[in-house]
Amino acid sequence: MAAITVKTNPRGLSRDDYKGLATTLCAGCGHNSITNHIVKALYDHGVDPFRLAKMSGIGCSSKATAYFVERAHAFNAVHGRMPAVTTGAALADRELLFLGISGDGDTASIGLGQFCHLLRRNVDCTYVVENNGVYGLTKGQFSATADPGSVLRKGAVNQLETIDIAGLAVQLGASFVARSFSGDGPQLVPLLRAALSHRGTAVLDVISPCVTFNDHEGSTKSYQYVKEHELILQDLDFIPQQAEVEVSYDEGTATEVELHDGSHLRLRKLGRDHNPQDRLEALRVIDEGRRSGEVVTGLLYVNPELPDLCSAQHLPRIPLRDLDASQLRLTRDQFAALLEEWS
Amino acid sequence: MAAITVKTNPRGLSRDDYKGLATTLCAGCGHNSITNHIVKALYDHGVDPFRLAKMSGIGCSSKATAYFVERAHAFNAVHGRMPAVTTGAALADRELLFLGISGDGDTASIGLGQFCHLLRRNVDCTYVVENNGVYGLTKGQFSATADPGSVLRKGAVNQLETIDIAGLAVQLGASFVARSFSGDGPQLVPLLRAALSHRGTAVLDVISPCVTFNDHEGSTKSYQYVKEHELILQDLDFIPQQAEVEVSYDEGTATEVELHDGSHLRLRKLGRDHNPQDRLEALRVIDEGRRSGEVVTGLLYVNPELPDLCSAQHLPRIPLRDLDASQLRLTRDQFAALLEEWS
Amino acid sequence: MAEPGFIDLNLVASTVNGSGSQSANLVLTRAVFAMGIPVAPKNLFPSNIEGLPTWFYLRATSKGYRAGRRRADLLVALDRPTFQADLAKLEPGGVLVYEEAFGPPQLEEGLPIHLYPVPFGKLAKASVPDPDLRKYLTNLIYVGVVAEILGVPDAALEAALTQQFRSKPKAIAANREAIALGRDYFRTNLTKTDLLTLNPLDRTSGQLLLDGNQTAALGAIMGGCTVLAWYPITPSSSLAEHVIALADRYRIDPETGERRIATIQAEDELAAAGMVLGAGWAGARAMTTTSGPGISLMAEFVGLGYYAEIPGVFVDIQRVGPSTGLPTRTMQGDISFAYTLSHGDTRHPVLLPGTVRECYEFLEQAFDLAEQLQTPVFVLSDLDLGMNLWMTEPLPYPDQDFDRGKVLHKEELDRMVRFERYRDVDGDGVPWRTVPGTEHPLAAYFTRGSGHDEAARYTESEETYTRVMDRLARKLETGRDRLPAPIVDEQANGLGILAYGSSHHAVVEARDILAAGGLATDYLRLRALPVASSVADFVAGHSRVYVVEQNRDGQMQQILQVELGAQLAARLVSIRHYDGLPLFAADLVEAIRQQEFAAEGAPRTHVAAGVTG
Amino acid sequence: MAEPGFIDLNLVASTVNGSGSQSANLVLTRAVFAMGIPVAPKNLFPSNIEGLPTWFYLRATSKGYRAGRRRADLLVALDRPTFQADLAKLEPGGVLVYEEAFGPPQLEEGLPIHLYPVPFGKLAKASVPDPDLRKYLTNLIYVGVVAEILGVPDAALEAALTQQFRSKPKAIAANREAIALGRDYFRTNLTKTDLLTLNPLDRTSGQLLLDGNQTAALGAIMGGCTVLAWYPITPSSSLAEHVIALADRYRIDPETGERRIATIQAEDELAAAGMVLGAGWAGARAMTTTSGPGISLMAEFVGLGYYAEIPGVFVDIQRVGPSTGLPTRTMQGDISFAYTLSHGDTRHPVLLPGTVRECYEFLEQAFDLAEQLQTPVFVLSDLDLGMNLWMTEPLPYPDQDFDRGKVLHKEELDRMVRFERYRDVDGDGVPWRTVPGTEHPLAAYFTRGSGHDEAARYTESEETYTRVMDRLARKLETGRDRLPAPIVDEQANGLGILAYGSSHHAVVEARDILAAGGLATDYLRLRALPVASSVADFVAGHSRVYVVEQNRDGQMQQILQVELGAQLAARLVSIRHYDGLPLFAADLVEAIRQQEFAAEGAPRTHVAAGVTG
Ligand SMILES: Cc1ncc(C[n+]2csc(CCOP(=O)(O)OP(=O)(O)O)c2C)c(N)n1
Ligand SMILES: Cc1ncc(C[n+]2csc(CCOP(=O)(O)OP(=O)(O)O)c2C)c(N)n1
Ligand code: SF4
Ligand code: SF4
Ligand SMILES: [Mg+2]
Ligand SMILES: [Mg+2]
Repeated sequence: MAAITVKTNPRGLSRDDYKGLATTLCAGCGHNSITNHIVKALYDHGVDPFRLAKMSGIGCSSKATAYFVERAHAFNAVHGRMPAVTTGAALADRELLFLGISGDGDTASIGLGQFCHLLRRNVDCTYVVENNGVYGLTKGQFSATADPGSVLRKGAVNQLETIDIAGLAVQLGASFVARSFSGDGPQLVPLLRAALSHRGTAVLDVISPCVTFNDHEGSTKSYQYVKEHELILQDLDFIPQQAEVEVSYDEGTATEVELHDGSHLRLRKLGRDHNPQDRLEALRVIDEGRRSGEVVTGLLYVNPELPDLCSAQHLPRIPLRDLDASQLRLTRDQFAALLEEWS
Repeated sequence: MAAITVKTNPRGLSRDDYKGLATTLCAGCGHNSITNHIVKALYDHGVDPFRLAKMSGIGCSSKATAYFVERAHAFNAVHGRMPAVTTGAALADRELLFLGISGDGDTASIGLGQFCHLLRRNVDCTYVVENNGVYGLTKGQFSATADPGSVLRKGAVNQLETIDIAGLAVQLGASFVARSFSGDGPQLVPLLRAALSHRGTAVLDVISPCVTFNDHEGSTKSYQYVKEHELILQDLDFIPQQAEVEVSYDEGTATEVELHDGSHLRLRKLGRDHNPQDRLEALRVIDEGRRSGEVVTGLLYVNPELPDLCSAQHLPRIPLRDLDASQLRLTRDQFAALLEEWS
Repeated sequence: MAEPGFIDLNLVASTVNGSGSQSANLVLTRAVFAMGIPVAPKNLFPSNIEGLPTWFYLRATSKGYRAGRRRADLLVALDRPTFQADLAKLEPGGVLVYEEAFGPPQLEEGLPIHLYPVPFGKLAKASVPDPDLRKYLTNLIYVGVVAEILGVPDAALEAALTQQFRSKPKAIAANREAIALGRDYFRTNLTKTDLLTLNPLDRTSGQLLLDGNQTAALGAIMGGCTVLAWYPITPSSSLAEHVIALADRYRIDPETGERRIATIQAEDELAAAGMVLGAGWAGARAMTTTSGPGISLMAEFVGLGYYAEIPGVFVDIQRVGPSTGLPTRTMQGDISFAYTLSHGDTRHPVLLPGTVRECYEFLEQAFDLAEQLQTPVFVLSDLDLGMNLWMTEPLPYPDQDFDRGKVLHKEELDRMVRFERYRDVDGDGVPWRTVPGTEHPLAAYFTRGSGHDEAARYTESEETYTRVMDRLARKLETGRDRLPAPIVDEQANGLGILAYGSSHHAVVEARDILAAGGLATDYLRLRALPVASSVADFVAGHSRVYVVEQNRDGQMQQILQVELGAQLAARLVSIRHYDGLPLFAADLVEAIRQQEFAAEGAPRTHVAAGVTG
Repeated sequence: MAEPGFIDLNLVASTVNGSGSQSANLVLTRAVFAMGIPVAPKNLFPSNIEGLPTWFYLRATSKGYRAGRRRADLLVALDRPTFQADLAKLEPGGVLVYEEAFGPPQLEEGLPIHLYPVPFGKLAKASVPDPDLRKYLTNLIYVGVVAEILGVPDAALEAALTQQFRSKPKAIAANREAIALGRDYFRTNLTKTDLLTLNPLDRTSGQLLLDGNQTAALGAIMGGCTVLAWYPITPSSSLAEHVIALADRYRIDPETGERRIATIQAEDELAAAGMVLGAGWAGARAMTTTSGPGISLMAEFVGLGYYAEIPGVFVDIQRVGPSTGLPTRTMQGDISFAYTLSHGDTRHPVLLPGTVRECYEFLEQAFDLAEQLQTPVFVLSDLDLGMNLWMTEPLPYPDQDFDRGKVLHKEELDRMVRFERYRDVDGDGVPWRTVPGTEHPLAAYFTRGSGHDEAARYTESEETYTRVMDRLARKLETGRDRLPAPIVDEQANGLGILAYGSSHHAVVEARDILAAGGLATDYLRLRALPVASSVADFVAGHSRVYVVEQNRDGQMQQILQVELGAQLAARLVSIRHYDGLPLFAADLVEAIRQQEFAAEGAPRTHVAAGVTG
């Protein structure tokens, strides 16, 4: 058989090495597009499948971890509780690369408390919310991210305030917050890579239309609506640490954010100025978008300096499971001395 | 025995009618001062004890509902879950006046998810967080509102981001958000009365020092710290609906907010301008205070227009319990027709 | 097929979900039903929205059995991936209708199967341009083919279509054509070699086809539910959605537009439970609907409801656990967990509906019971009862007004010198309560989950704590015989069967089979926990009682062992079915026969895992 | 007082909490202990921080009994509000030391009580200017008075003070003076009329005074716990705080400053449980500490741990439920709830320590068991064990290395052609696992709470579901006899007692009393669930077995009825104590005597509410 050459990444892996099982989601579901962008991002990023841990809750979105990188471990937790499980796993082995996939119901309804506390702890993980404004898997009820006035297929109108995941994350002091759209690979892929390079919790609020239950007229999470109302903050390029800067670009219009592992995210501004290191600025663009009904996408806020939970806990680099009795127990002398002290 | 005249409020009740059981909290606890301010506010406001429902979770703070208005019903729920219980009770009887007392652990740790969803639904209630940055009842562990770098008596330093209850509430679109200090009755009483007059969820984040576990050097929730770092936004006067305006004041320096029941809150600005109807503005002063270490107090944000949950649900004015079978069941004809339709 | 008019036909249609097959299955079901033939349809669907295999079982029997049957007399194979595997579902001598494009099936040598290949895809393509509609109508074509094979008349199909598309009659034409397409194809291109046929009967008149969530929803409305707090979860969501739909029709005041019920989609089950308690405390009739995982999340609040004595209705449409388990399969797996839900000493009334009619009745009664006993009341249905259609007699209009239990209003308080919330003044363990908003100085009390005395004052006194806990135990005793009584069919046979919930229908059929085989049995159907006192008599009257249930650990068996005491417990034999499918009569018969013909020595209380289909 | 050197003295000090009385109580305890006299101190404190009544029980016995006694030989009354009520605690002929300012006590006619009024307030005021310090030292004055009455030598007090204030020796002087103040006052102003005295013994040498949360914390550290996720709740908080303190001393790398354990205060118990599962899944030895309400909140996650087979240690320091209940009182009320926690069919190994030494040992073993069985393991202690000081022999250094259970690493995988996470290759129901980060293409698998097959693939297949559930049941059977075995003391007496946990200590004493009264008993102390097979033999060997426990519903009794089967169940008699106080031997003796001398006819399995003190 003649040798066939397959394109590979720096790690020597082919795109197929990042594939997963065939999707069982609906044809056209935004979640499937996100899966494809994730595969590309992981491939381009040269992620080691053995170090990748795929985390999720419950929902159509949360099923998606089965559809990429079959060779990585995955933990499909209970509904809304992925943050706690991820926190525990991250403490156990800080060298793992955590990629969490959740839904808007999973994160903003049942999981809201845990989500907020995950951000507060700045657990080192990428947290993707595949946001369609409804509960897909239970057949289309409103979720907490549905916008006021948006309409269900059967006519029900949402009366309540929306929970803006990105805005909430910024307000809580999250260290990396972006919003994107399942249909916008060129934007989502660099954001995913930047998130992977960031140390701390990187939140990606990705609008991901549910074609079966929330892609109709009157929905604010439909393909149509996002296409018509998307306000893109920047053009994004991810520049790996190794790569020396080739692309030349005209000063002023572009800025760069250095990420924890030395790689960079280059932002070329579109229309308005936005400094992603200014939290108040981020709160403003989000709040304005909320009022105008625009879907503001791009890198909203980043703070590469905030220490992640494992650093705050002063944990060793090696996984905790590799510590043996001699490292974990008191010595016989210490033990005897302690009892003496207790007597 | 000679008749003695007791001072009474418009409802003909004396201050004592608003008293509760003797406190079992520590002498000097901020929560006790808040209780006194609440008694004054309820007395001044002429609240009907029979329509008052005192709600709380679990904690020293949550015990406080026993220490005022003994003649009112009270529900001391489980830890962090008072919002859900209050929501259910508010639906059952929208004519009740709900006054909820919680703690920072009760609200920002275990109860954070429910708290956020209470705001989202804009349930008609006053929600007081007696915020001391620690768990008092379990003997002084950090809560989620502890500021980064603040220190416990035994020396432990908080590594994590703080959850700013007021900032969070504003970001989530709460309809009434204020911050105050247990030691500042002149500010807290009018805020409480305004909250009682507001229809929707009124959040009062009240710094309330724990003298036993968090009133020492290095704490940012101590009497000392607040006294030194408080930044008061406005002087506040509550003007009941009936009362015609007596006090004359020089224009420009003062503004008024009309509340749902027709009463007004008059704000006389101190130092900086702050428009409490501008959400972004509120987010800014909170964020700035967070950075500068100042404790910004006063009315931060109010939106008297946002419909409350019972309105959104189109519930009748009378309590649901008073509806009888004739109002709740299908008639025999309707019943027969429905079965016919189902057959 | 012994006696004339005898029918026992089992059809299985293998399709993919989200393709509209459900609607086709329903048309066929209603058509057979319209022929006067009792039907028992069961839908086996995946936990997913579109594109995965789903099986539809339609059983038609002259006896009117409600249970399903495992093997198919007629298999319709429209799903390629499962085509081969599905063949195992066929009875020898059965009929196979399949998509011609799959090619001929690999059948084991000499298996006498009647093959009817049909080019469903081609037929649809030729006649339906729009691809989505085509996918949908392909399923209707199978209905036509089956109708032709079994002799289902057009009139019956027509009746089914009108009923089905009542709300959108325009759709009827297209469906009718698709059915005709199938019928014609069979007529012109295939010849019937099998003997299956359905002759009209008159055994469905006056009967309805309803699912238990639909009837439970009506029960909640008729029971006066005024607050529904829920969180979506299969298989309970449709119950809440039915309540909302009914409320939109019947609870809105035409003049004012006011809605006489609050229906809140909570952020999760903890919140839903909390809302129920808050509403119940304030005097509303509140309920929540959920399934296993939700019950776990409600544990803390239910304990509060028990100790603070707050009424509330908690409906659990059981699915397969543990954890997420099999969300679209059925089980009776939450019995013991719900019965003593929450930490510490607790115990809750549990209603166990066995029919869709009882789903209606028990929901309606649950609100009375919750207020009479001032405690959380559970209704444990399951996916089979809740989401499948069942033939049922019409539902009765309630013959009684609400019983709001012991509530004191201003008027009564005026005549009292003292009110103590938790004082057992009547000796039945049930105290009197007031609701907030009662305009009387005696009315107020302090509700808490911590230690309290008769006057609802906080206390840590050991005597008081014990006194209150003993009263709570007494209160449940008061409830014991107010709950739906067991239904007993007893002819003094030595052998007894005890079952509950949806297992009932397989028991009915199994008893016929056993009796035909010379093994007569008596039968007690338990309808509530704690077990009624009459259960002891039934067990005492039989040398051996088979406890039939759908879980691995014999949960009811364990409860009975404890509540009946050791002497009677020795007579119980546990039969457990726990594969997520509804219980089949044949499996039950086999299990009982195994036992009856087992070596006398064999310890009867140690039936291995039991029936596992 | 029969034999020479016999001592059985019970002191009760009634003070207010937050006043520093605790420290005084401790000094007295250590002083008596220093005299070589076995002590059993018990603290009855309120669920509040300062200013409410609190009672300290100090029992000193030559026999070394660990249980308390209800009535006081010596009552120290320093709390005015409870002064009168507390008098009921006095044994006739007892001694009353009280604050003179309260005025003379109202005693019932002719009750022979020795009265020692002491002006504690005045004495303190005169000698201690600072009011806070004064409040505190007042309690030390009572220690001096009591020391004088009972003849506790200064040397013993000195030893106690040095031990007590090891960390802040400066404080010793002031405390010493306050004690002297009390001693002197008694000497100069009062004359001893009673006969109470404590003569030195030599029965405490080599013994320690430790509380169970402290020893459990050390057990966790020695067991290799590397992740602690907890949420504060009485009475479990001190366990977590001890772990953190020990970690700060022994788990920090002196060079790098790295900390070899993560200790996270979660936002609630749901999160804590989730962190434990996440950490266990990733290979760490993780645990959480909580009490009743936390167990309710962990229900959903524990079900996931059971079905997905993830190791984790769940420690429940039981307090009085239901709901918030009595947070500062003790009970064994979560036994059956924890045992089958979560919806669906589940069952978890439960360890039941009965001594502070076992709190240490079982915690240390729990991590091995969790990893061996790959499932959540519960350790059920209680407030009495966890928060009171107990006399114990020194704790043994572990004699074995960790057993990490069946974990496959790269090396093993290299030698394999296939790895299936949930395949029972060894026939013991326990599969092999890998952890994320294992550098091998075979290592990865998909962990989920939904239906899965042996290869961890998603499935809704009924056969597979049943197979997996049957294996999980088998797995627990494998665990059954690996768990701590019962401890049996059997001399072929007809009568047996079965107890577990902290009830043990009252049983020990009660057996002596019963034996002295001519009623010899055998004793089995259960130390884990599911019950070891040997329990059946014990019950079979006795005509009657008293099941002693601290809850209302006889939870262990019920578990035994089910696990032992009907025949043996008939021999069990339930004795239930549930008032929140530790079990007293006298109550137990009374309950057993009542039974033994009850009419033969009386159905023994229906002991009414049982012992309620
Ligand atoms: C405790 C619990 N409650 C409810 C459910 C049912 N459930 C499954 S997925 C889901 C919502 C999923 O919505 P979302 O997270 O937005 O995901 P999507 O399907 O929209 O991608 C719910 C309520 C569950 N599995 N567990
Ligand atoms: C489910 C549950 N977990 C833990 C506890 C223990 N607990 C009681 S109060 C409290 C924290 C109280 O802190 P906060 O709300 O700030 O009130 P504070 O005492 O500071 O006023 C905790 C953790 C509980 N009662 N219930
Ligand atoms: S239901 Fe919606 S969210 Fe779920 S798979 Fe289909 S399209 Fe996607
Ligand atoms: S412990 Fe702190 S919060 Fe609690 S009562 Fe005392 S001072 Fe107040
Ligand atoms: Mg969604
Ligand atoms: Mg606090």
